Amino acid sequence: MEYPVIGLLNLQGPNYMEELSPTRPMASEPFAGKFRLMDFALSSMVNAGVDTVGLLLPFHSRSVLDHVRSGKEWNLARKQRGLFYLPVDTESEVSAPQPGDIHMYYKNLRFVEVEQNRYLLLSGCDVVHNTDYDAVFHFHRAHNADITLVYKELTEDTAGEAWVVETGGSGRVHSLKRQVGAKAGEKLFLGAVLLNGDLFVTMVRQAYAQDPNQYLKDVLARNVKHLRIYGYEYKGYAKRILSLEDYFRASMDMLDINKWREVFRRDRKIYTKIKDEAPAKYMADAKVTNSLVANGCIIEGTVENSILFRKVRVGRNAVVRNSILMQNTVIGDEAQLDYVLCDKNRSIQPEARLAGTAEEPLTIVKHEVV
Amino acid sequence: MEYPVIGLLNLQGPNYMEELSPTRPMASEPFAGKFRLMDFALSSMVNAGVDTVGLLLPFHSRSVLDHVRSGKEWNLARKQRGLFYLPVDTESEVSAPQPGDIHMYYKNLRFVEVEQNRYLLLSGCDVVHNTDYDAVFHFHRAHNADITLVYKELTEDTAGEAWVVETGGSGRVHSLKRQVGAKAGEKLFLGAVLLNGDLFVTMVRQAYAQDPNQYLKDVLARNVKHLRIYGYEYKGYAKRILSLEDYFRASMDMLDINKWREVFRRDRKIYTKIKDEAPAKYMADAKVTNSLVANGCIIEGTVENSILFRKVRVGRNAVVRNSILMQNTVIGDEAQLDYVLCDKNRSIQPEARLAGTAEEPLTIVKHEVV
Amino acid sequence: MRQSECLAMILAGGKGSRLGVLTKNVAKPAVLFGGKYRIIDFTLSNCRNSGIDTVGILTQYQPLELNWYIGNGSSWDLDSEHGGTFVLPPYMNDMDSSNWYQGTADAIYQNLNFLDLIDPPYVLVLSGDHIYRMDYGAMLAFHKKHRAQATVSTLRVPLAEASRFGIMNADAEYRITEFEEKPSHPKSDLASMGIYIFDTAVLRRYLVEDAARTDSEHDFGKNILPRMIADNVPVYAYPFEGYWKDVGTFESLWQANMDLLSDTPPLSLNDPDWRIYSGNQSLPPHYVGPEGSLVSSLAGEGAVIQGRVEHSVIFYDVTVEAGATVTDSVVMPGTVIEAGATVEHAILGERCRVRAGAVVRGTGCAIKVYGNDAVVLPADAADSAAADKGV
Amino acid sequence: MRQSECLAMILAGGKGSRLGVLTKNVAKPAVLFGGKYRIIDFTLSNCRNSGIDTVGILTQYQPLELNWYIGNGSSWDLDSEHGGTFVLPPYMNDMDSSNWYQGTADAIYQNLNFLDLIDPPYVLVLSGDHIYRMDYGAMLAFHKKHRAQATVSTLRVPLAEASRFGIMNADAEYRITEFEEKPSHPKSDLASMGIYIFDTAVLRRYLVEDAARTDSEHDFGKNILPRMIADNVPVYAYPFEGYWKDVGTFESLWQANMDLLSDTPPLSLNDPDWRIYSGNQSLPPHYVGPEGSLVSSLAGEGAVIQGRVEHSVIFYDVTVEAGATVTDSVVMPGTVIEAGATVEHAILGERCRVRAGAVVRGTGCAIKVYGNDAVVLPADAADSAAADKGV
Repeated sequence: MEYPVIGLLNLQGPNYMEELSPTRPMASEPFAGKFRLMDFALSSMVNAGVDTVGLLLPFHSRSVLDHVRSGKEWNLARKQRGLFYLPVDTESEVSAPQPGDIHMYYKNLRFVEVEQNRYLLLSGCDVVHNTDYDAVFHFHRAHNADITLVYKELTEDTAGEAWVVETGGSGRVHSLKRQVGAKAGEKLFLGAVLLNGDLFVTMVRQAYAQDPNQYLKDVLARNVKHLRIYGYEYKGYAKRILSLEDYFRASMDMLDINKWREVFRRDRKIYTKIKDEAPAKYMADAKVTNSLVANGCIIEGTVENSILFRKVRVGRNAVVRNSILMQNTVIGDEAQLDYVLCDKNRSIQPEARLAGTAEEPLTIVKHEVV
Repeated sequence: MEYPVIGLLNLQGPNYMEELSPTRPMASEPFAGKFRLMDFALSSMVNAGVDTVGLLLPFHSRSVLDHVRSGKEWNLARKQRGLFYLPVDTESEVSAPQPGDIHMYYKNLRFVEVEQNRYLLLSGCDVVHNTDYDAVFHFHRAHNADITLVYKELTEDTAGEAWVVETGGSGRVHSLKRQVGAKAGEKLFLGAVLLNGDLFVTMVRQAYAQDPNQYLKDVLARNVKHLRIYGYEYKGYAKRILSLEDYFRASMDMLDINKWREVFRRDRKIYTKIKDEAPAKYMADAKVTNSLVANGCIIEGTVENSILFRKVRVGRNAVVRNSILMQNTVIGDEAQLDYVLCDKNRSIQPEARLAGTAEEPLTIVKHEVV
Repeated sequence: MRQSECLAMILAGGKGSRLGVLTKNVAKPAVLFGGKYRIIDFTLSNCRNSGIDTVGILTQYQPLELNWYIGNGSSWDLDSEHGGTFVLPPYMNDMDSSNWYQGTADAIYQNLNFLDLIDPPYVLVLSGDHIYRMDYGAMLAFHKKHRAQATVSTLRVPLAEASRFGIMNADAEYRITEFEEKPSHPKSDLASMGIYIFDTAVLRRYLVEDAARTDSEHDFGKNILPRMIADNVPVYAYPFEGYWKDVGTFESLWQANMDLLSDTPPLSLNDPDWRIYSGNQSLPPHYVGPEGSLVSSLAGEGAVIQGRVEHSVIFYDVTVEAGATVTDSVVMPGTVIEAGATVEHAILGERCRVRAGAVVRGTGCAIKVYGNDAVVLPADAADSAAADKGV
Repeated sequence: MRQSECLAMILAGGKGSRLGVLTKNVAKPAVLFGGKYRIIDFTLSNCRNSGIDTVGILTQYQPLELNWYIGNGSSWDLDSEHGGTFVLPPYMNDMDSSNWYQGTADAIYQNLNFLDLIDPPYVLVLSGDHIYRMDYGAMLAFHKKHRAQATVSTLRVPLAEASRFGIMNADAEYRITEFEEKPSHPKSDLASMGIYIFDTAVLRRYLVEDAARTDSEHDFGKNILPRMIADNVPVYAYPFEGYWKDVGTFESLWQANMDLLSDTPPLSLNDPDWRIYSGNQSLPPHYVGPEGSLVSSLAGEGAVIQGRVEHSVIFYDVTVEAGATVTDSVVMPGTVIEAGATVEHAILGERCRVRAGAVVRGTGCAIKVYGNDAVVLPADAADSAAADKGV
């Protein structure tokens, strides 16, 4: 009766938002006022009952370790089960990083091997979503699938590398192809894969023998004919973050109450680090519209179409529009911001005038003395 | 009333037991049947009431992360307080490791800075001991010390690099000197340092500005005249592990019931990862004398002067003498071992004859296909 | 492991009858407050922030939800392996059935075996239904410095209200010379907050002796402390200064909520060095819609504000629909104020529904209160619905 | 979060009177067993290993030590954020004092509000004082497969002993046609283990109905199940196979310990796929001295064995000094067998001291038992000391 699926969450991969911080992995990028990108994948797993999760750490693991810590918030501070950190700890992986992800899975196969007879749910963390993996699991069994891929039928075009599936009536995947960009109506593979643990081990071992520097997605694509690969359609909100522009748009999507509700469901909550901040405080002169406001904020000024992370202070007569202010941002009195993306712990001086555009928001990054 | 001391445990540093495993840091070396070397330093901190501990991870952090996980066993899976992992995450630290430890402390100063107005207890993890750090804390205050060093007056000569203190009647340190080896009667600095957090920050910043590649011990030595540095004498069992030989001797020391009791005190327990093994099982033909036997062992043969870690199996008519068998070792029927150090998960075949000597124990290491 | 120096015992069995519908199914310490908290969060956070790691919580009335809420204490970082939180219901004796606690002292007396198990040098007795920030560590230091065997935390109250409190006279060294519980003619304005530190051995002796007395009400204020003073035991008054509120009535509960709303409130919830910990709901930041507005208000996570909110406390997961207005009110989690409805001078319990166009209107002297799951219909239907829910 | 599919309710209020001095201060489920365990570890570990994440533990007699031992359930990995362990003492009603549970069914009935809070589809009723390994998941699968509304776990017992059990007749499909509690003339050897799975709605209906009956003993075996069968509710017998022991007497407790000592014991404690979890003592590996020896025995952590141990269970932190011999015995934590003492066919409680040269000698049919903290003096002094401790 133990939940038959373990999770493996890949927090490695390229950093598409180097403009903000060159060393913060995508996994740790703050999102929607209090979360980190990895929270969506990790919470989805936990909500399905997954009680054992391996985290493939990026080399720059500090922000991840600091965010997840004991795993308590995800109910993963357990004895035999729970959270397992899988760090990069081979010199050559750092000094000469290789393309592909097969070598990295290969190196961590032990995590999968010790959990015999369980399914493996594999996911990245560059998608904002809230997938019901328990439904994916039952779909997988009902179709007697070898492998199930989760996809989203796009409602709008998307840029950047895209893996697209074609499925038959029963959900059988006929093809999995990499392409540049994808159009509305195409089925975008979201990166989540469910398969038998033993099959994963066999697949990774074989692929490693062929070429350690290939990608699992390529291996999957090659096996579409040989294996029973099915596609599960995820119908809720999903947005891949492959650029700062994607990030800004996905963030602003959360100001659409319907999309906000699709992601932040009451029956499948998104967990994150608990900080015990007080409810947001609106002062006598606050004017806030069409915005997300996190706990710990204290607002005296005007805020429109913006996202305020925890502990943001907006000073008297300050005006914040179309902006994303990360944790601890302090906006001085009389300052005016429009289309600004402000990283953690930054103070904006009183009377400052800062403006970007919808296409190119102004980014105020963390101090990093190199 | 929060305990006024935070801990910083340095798990980096040279690996003196590369013969056993080239990548396992000293922190993770198994000791005394169920512990890891780091357990002694970490448990001593926790027993004093230290509720916030930073772990300076070695680059090869896998075994440490796997051992400590959420920190629950040390009562450090906490919300705001608890365990903080401080990883190596700068490429140059891996590709071109520099001598000295000042640059490493400098990089992690934030951990100390956020805990304002607290004392800092700094320790390495290459010493087997059980220090009452609460007593050290009160000693430190009573002497109005700037810095307190913990030392042990040696009862026998010791080899390898040694930092030796000389103290006056009041405990004031007159000198701190590096030398090769130390003699019985000399006061060996054990590596634990208590000081004000702000002083540590100042000291590290200054030292970093001078030369990032120096050692904190050198900095301390230079400041013996300028600062009120005191020496606290630790009177229990202490043994630094600077070689496989040291390791073997310290292990065998634990077969002396008095030393065993000095380390494994009932009032200051040593914590380690909980594995929920059954009590050791002695079969009808077991003959065991002068040995430490951990839970999960099943013994059918003869064991003398040996240390059996958890889940060791000793087969029928097998004879194990003067040996250290780490977790999960399986000794086949009729096998005979004398002066053998056997790493985890190794099976010794039935009828095997393996023998080292007291000076040079035979080591059976883990399979590592490179 | 270190022995716990000071064990906190929180009296959390209060029925809170004067809070009527709000305590129908929960004990008073579990009543919601301040947009995300329950009243007992303040006491538990004080414990955690004061470095106390072992807490016994004495429940009796409607303990289930409180028990569930407290869980293993991890929300308050009180789930230490060598301490933690222990919910202590009235204890069954060997043979007969158990009894309600007879008084504050009896509650501790019935849990003497728990005290023995922990064996702390000092016992801190607290109430679970006060709103305040206090460093019990400073009080313990005071207790030790004066070599007191019992210390009572005190504050100055208006003489007119003094007869509601335990009132003391103390000398210049803070030593208490006289203690009267709720005197009709108070001789001083130095009032007990119902917070005591005792040397464990002394406490034990007095509790055992008191339990044998048939003439005792088994109350700290009425029996134990006066007797200690009479016996010349050194009992001291610790002078507390700051915000402290016993929220025993609708009006005081409402007022304590409103106290949070000024631009410079007397009780700060935002002090990073003195966090108020609470159970976590795992909800996203709240959303303010294009037509929404909040002024002089608090709003919790997951709320959706499309209407106008003024000088109110909006809990997590509350919905204020477009065109609705909420003024001078406290709205508890899950409640929905539908389009065009009006709420003024009210406390609305959890999961209420104020239907479109309905009006809830109390006054400053007569707060309108609805219990959990109430439904308020528009116009004249409102009064009868309110009556149904037992306002 | 996922709703818990199956809530376990463990009846842990047993007084265990027949275990005399061993249950003087603790409930029977907290009695020590097997060198490191307490009896309830087996049931809790079964829960954890069966994937059950929410467990209610119904206590009444001497609950403090059990409560303390269970803590937040983390020892059994049962401290899940959306489940966990809940110690449930007899519940106080609104106005009057509470009562002892009248029977097994009454105990669950009095905690119906807890059931409502968790709201699981299935309820698993367990006893906290059996030694066994069982996958409740397999039983639940059986329950679902047969579309049962109640399932009783059963095992075959010698017909001579059948009158001590609830005895059933079942058809070829395992459906129970008759259930008699402790029949004087048992008609079958199919015995109830006191382990039941119910559909929650059905259970609730029968409990409420039963509670109103004045002629009922409020017992599952005597009242609830016979009535369900009479009403034609589908009640099935789950056939359990394997080791199962109710350790209700000194002899059965001793025997169950001895059962662990053969080279191939009927109950394995070493199965990595079915760990028996337990509270942790943080002690080092035990030490066997140069003159020590252990044969056909179990020994726990932190023990110091300088004497001879044969066919015995040595708990953690026990000391057997040089020249002492321990045979066919169970020695609980903290106990010291001094130099030259002899212990045979005995159960020694915690922190006992068998003084140098003293002799403790029971027989296979009359185990010698000492409670906690007993001191055994040498020679003739031994008998009077034993009497002092109430053997």
